[in-house]
Amino acid sequence: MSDISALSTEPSFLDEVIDATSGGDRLRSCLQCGTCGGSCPNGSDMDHTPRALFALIAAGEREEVLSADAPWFCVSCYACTVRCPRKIPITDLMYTLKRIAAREHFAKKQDAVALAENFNRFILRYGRSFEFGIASRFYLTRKLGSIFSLGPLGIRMMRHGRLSLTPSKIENLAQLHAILDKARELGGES
Amino acid sequence: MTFAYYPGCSLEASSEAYDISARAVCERLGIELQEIPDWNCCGATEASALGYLSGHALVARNLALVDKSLKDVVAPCASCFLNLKKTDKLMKEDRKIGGKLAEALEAGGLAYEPGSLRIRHLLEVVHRDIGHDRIQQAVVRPLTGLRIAPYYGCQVVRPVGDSGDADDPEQPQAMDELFSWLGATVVDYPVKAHCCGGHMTQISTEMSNELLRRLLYTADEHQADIIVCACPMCQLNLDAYQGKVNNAFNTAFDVPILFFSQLLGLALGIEADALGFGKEIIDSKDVLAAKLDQEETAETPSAPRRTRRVSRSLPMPKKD
Amino acid sequence: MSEPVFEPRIVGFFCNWCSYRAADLAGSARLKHAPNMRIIRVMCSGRVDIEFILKALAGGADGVLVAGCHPGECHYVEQNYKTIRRVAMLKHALKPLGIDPNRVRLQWASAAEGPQVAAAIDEFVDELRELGPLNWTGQWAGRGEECREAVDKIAAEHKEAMEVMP
Amino acid sequence: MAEKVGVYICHCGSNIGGVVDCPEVAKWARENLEDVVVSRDYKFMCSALGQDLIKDDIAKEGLTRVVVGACSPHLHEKTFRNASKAGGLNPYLMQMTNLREHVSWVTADKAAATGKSKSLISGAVHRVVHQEALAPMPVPVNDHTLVVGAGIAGIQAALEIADAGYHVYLLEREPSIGGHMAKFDKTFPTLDCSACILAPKMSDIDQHENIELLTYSELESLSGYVGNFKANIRKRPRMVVEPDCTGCGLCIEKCPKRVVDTEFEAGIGYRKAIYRPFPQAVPKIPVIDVENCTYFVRGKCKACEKFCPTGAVDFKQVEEVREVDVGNVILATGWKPFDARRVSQYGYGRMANVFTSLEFERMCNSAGPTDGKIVMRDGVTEPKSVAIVHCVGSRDENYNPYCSGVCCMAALKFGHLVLEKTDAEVTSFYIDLRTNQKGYEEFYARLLDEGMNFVRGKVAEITDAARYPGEEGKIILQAEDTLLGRQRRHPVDMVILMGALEPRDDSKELGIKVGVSCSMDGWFTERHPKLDPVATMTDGIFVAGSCQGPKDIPASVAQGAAAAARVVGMINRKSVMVEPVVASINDEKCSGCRICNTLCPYGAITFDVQKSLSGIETALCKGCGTCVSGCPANAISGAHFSNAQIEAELDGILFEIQQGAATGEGAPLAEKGGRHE
Repeated sequence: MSDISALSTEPSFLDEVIDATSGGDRLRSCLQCGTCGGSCPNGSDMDHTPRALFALIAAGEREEVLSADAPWFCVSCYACTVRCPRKIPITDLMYTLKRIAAREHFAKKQDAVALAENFNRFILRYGRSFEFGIASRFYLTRKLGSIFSLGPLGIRMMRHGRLSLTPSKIENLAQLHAILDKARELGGES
Repeated sequence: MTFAYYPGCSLEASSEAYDISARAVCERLGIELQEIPDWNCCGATEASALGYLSGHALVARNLALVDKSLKDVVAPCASCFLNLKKTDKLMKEDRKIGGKLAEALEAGGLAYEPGSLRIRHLLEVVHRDIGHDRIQQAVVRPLTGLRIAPYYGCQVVRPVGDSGDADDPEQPQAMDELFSWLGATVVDYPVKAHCCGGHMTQISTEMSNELLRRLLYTADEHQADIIVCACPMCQLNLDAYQGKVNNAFNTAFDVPILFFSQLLGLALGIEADALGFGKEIIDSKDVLAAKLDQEETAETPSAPRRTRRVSRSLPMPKKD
Repeated sequence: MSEPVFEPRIVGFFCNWCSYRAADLAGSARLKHAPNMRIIRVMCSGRVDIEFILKALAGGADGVLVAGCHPGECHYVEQNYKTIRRVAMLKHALKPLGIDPNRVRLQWASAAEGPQVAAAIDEFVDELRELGPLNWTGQWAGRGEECREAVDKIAAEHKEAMEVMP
Repeated sequence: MAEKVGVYICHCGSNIGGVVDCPEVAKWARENLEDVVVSRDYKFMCSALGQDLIKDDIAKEGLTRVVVGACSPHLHEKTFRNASKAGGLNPYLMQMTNLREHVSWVTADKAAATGKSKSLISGAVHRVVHQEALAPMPVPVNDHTLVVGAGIAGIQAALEIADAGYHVYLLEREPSIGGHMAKFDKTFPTLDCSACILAPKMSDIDQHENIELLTYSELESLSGYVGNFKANIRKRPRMVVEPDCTGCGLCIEKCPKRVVDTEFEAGIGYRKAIYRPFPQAVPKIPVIDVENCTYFVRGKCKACEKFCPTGAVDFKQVEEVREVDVGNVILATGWKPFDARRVSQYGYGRMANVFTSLEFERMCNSAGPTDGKIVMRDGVTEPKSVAIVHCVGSRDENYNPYCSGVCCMAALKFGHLVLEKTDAEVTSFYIDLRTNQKGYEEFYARLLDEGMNFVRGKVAEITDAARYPGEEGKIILQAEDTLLGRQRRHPVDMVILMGALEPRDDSKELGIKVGVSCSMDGWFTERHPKLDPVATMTDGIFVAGSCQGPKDIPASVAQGAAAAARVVGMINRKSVMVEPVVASINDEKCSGCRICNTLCPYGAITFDVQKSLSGIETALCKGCGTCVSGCPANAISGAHFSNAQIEAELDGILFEIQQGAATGEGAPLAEKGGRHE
């Protein structure tokens, strides 16, 4: 079906991705040179390199792209974006793919999603991130196994006064929420 | 000169040392920092992974909260710095989204004029605005004898929404120059702008360990005494996870990781405790004590790439 | 769709070398676009006299598009830079004349940029739809009295200045 | 008296007729437009029969003007001008309007298309009655030619013209002719020795009776017009008196000062402060590099002067400017190499064993700094492994968007040389291999057979940061092997960067001097990319070789010869006709305000101080009309594009618009003008 969708005049997956990314239309000019795949610090561990993802997007392979782990392994180092000979905002496109995948629950198995969700939950509650909370909650919910290996580190961090156990909270949380709610409404974010 | 100051969450907690030293150094160099009132998290690399507009709105609030009489915001954290820059650029260049973000801010009774603020990183401010002469005048305790690996990481140097005069995103020079002004020996650290893995330490230790190993390995190859950072995430990862890396690859890396502002402060004669020393997990006291003032011995092996010049050797391309 | 849309009337002055050929290319490539544009061929956008543009607006056009080679690519070396200046100055003068400056548009197009020209025309048509009909002369219809009064007033004010010294 | 206009609407088969109601348009024109006496529509106006319609009507109906609504004038204006001429009408009394490219092919809605056609025809009819009979003007052609740039393209052009028996001034900025080709060792795909094929041509130049060689010289300014140019040439001082110098080379031998040669040796070799770029240089006369000469820097030495057997050295020599008259000019100023330092992730200038393609060319050249040995920067060690990186500064919007065309083949050549001269293995990292000329693809096949490795993927970065065992002390290329979809690290001893070809820094400047425009990239713009590739928009100025766009040797030679043929053609004709589309000034109206003087890029407008009037040198005028629209007194009129003509066309178009408004049927206005459906 995917090839059909690529050929039909319906807005393709490519259009969908481009519309969801500021400056995303540069993606049409991709020449598949692989600069992104070669530049990516995690390139060797991704199931598809960014370049391959772009080819799959153009081919309309929606499911395969959205279930890929590559976007979640993007560390936002922007090496690809700076080097791309076609000036494609690759990092931003990875964010777009993350958002679509998360929205449509393609990425439940990704730890990165949980981390992001966690992080944002704390931001909503305090207006600031709370490393200890995020880390502990994250490990409790996702990586129970490895939490013990992390214990000593946590303790060392605490000993060096680098782990505050009390979150700091902004005063005008209501204002922040008002802004974020409006943004979500305007951006059609669930 | 007065700057709006955006410390960001990490500097409140895990990277307090950066905050303390940044404030101390700025005070010594005559930079007045005005913390943005009631600033909120910039969302790091996480917020925009879930919400596009909301992710940027989070950042926009901070820009809107800046005292309108100020022209520059300075952020010591790489991620904060980049996010502020990106949102400002987006609002300026993408009218549609800019309008929506303005509307969102309005819902909170705030407003921001895109492009009205210059978003600066602390390193750039020290290197450019203060500059060579004033730094050298201010040095009271040169870092002679100390071999420094300047580590920039990613987000400080990637020119997202920058004007052309930004530092080289691949081989940045700001920290190299700064520390040569301070009398340290700066090693030509080829991975200076490579990635430390950022949040990968939380997601896949295997992958993050490898990324960190590369940085430590090269620093070791170049006999660096210390790696200096301009980003809390870089410092935390290299410092806190160095042990894990050693376990994973049974290596014996033992390189202290400091913030550039801490060493700069030391050179400016500020007391170590006033610079957050001791908060680093790999202790730096001994190295500093041992190396500082030990004039570099002639036969310090230099980077392996340097080809020994034979009479027949071909000239290297001229600089610049 | 029955509800009638306002169809702006547009006059275009296209230079012979780049933009006219770009419009030709849009044709060869069968790039359908709004038919509201009437193209007049001139040798260079530098040939476009500001009077032509005003005449077009006065004569019933809702918008005027001046198209030329990209700056630096002018077939007459640098004449389109003069066009930039003239159009900029004109736009400045339009407001006081009660005309939205956006009714005059400057468009660069290399001979290879057929798609860009087609898109620009559609875009311009949409902008002019927003602005609505110009009907410039209409605006003055039946206001002759006002004008005469205004003129007389000025004349009175500058009476002595207007007297010719013997 | 009223003009008699004939209107002819072409169906172009169904191209126009399928969308535009041609009979209706013809009918409308007859009934609504003044002066129209005949109005016909026909299947193919450009056919012989179609043209006959026009001729016959001119005869029978006594037409004084003709309007043709068909395809683009760029296609058939000549055709219908000739038809009118054949019918006994001045060709400039025919006006063509474009109902195909600008109407039927781009409009979906038929009513809209028909309405639009009416207004264009109306415009043409209103215009044509104001058109005037014009005749092309003849001007004489000087049979001397100036060739700017003595690389292979300029050399070829100069020889062709000289052999045809005409005098050539061959201008070269460097101390010797030969250009980049003189630096190369082998040429692809035949691998014949560059010097062996170039040197003979160079000495031909040296000895040719019809060629006057002006080296170490640059074009200061050019004035005049086709057939009659005046060129000012600035000759820099060699500090060596040319007639006295025998080229023995003793001075070079004795000069104590060694300088890195960044020009000819691309920075990997040395020369003296008094030097000759290479042994076979033409002319043989050396030059003193005053920036580095000990005498000029410190005021003492003069070794060269002491040892010169003929006393040819003259430290007091100064630059000279001379003026030459020529009928035509050929620009063959070539290209400059991309500065690989700009791609800092490739580490050129930081890592010793990263080389540029030009450095490597010199290294391979048996007359080069390494006597043709392929060695690393230390000058002795032979590499065990070499990587060749394509598209460095090409096909990259951060540097140059265009493809430099020659690098793929040069890379294959390098691969061959490495395999031939060393035991090293060679790997090429490419995006696309472009081998689209005679014998090129075969050469690629040959390199595959010879065992050159290919990885499809643009190199992301080149580093000396070892990561895995076996990488220590090597240069590592990191790239995605896009055919495997896998990231790859490739440690080697030596890297060659295939740098882009870029326009000369001063090409825009030169373009303005001679009235030739440059593309956005800075290459000279030819008159027509396909049908007129060596002529320019300025008559009498031609382009050849890489100054018009990246080219390899065969293409440059072909263009040199082509430009020469065009010049010889011009000379043989003795005189040329220039289009009568020019401006003229009405002295009655000219107030002498001189506003127009500054508007003309060709210096065609002169000011007569006595009369305090501006005047136009007709042969210099290119007819852009900028002065016409600039004159506050309407004193300037542009032939064939007068205010009256253009404003009449505007009236005609507006006439249809107002009519349309009146009848409510005005063209697109009813339905939503068909958009991209």
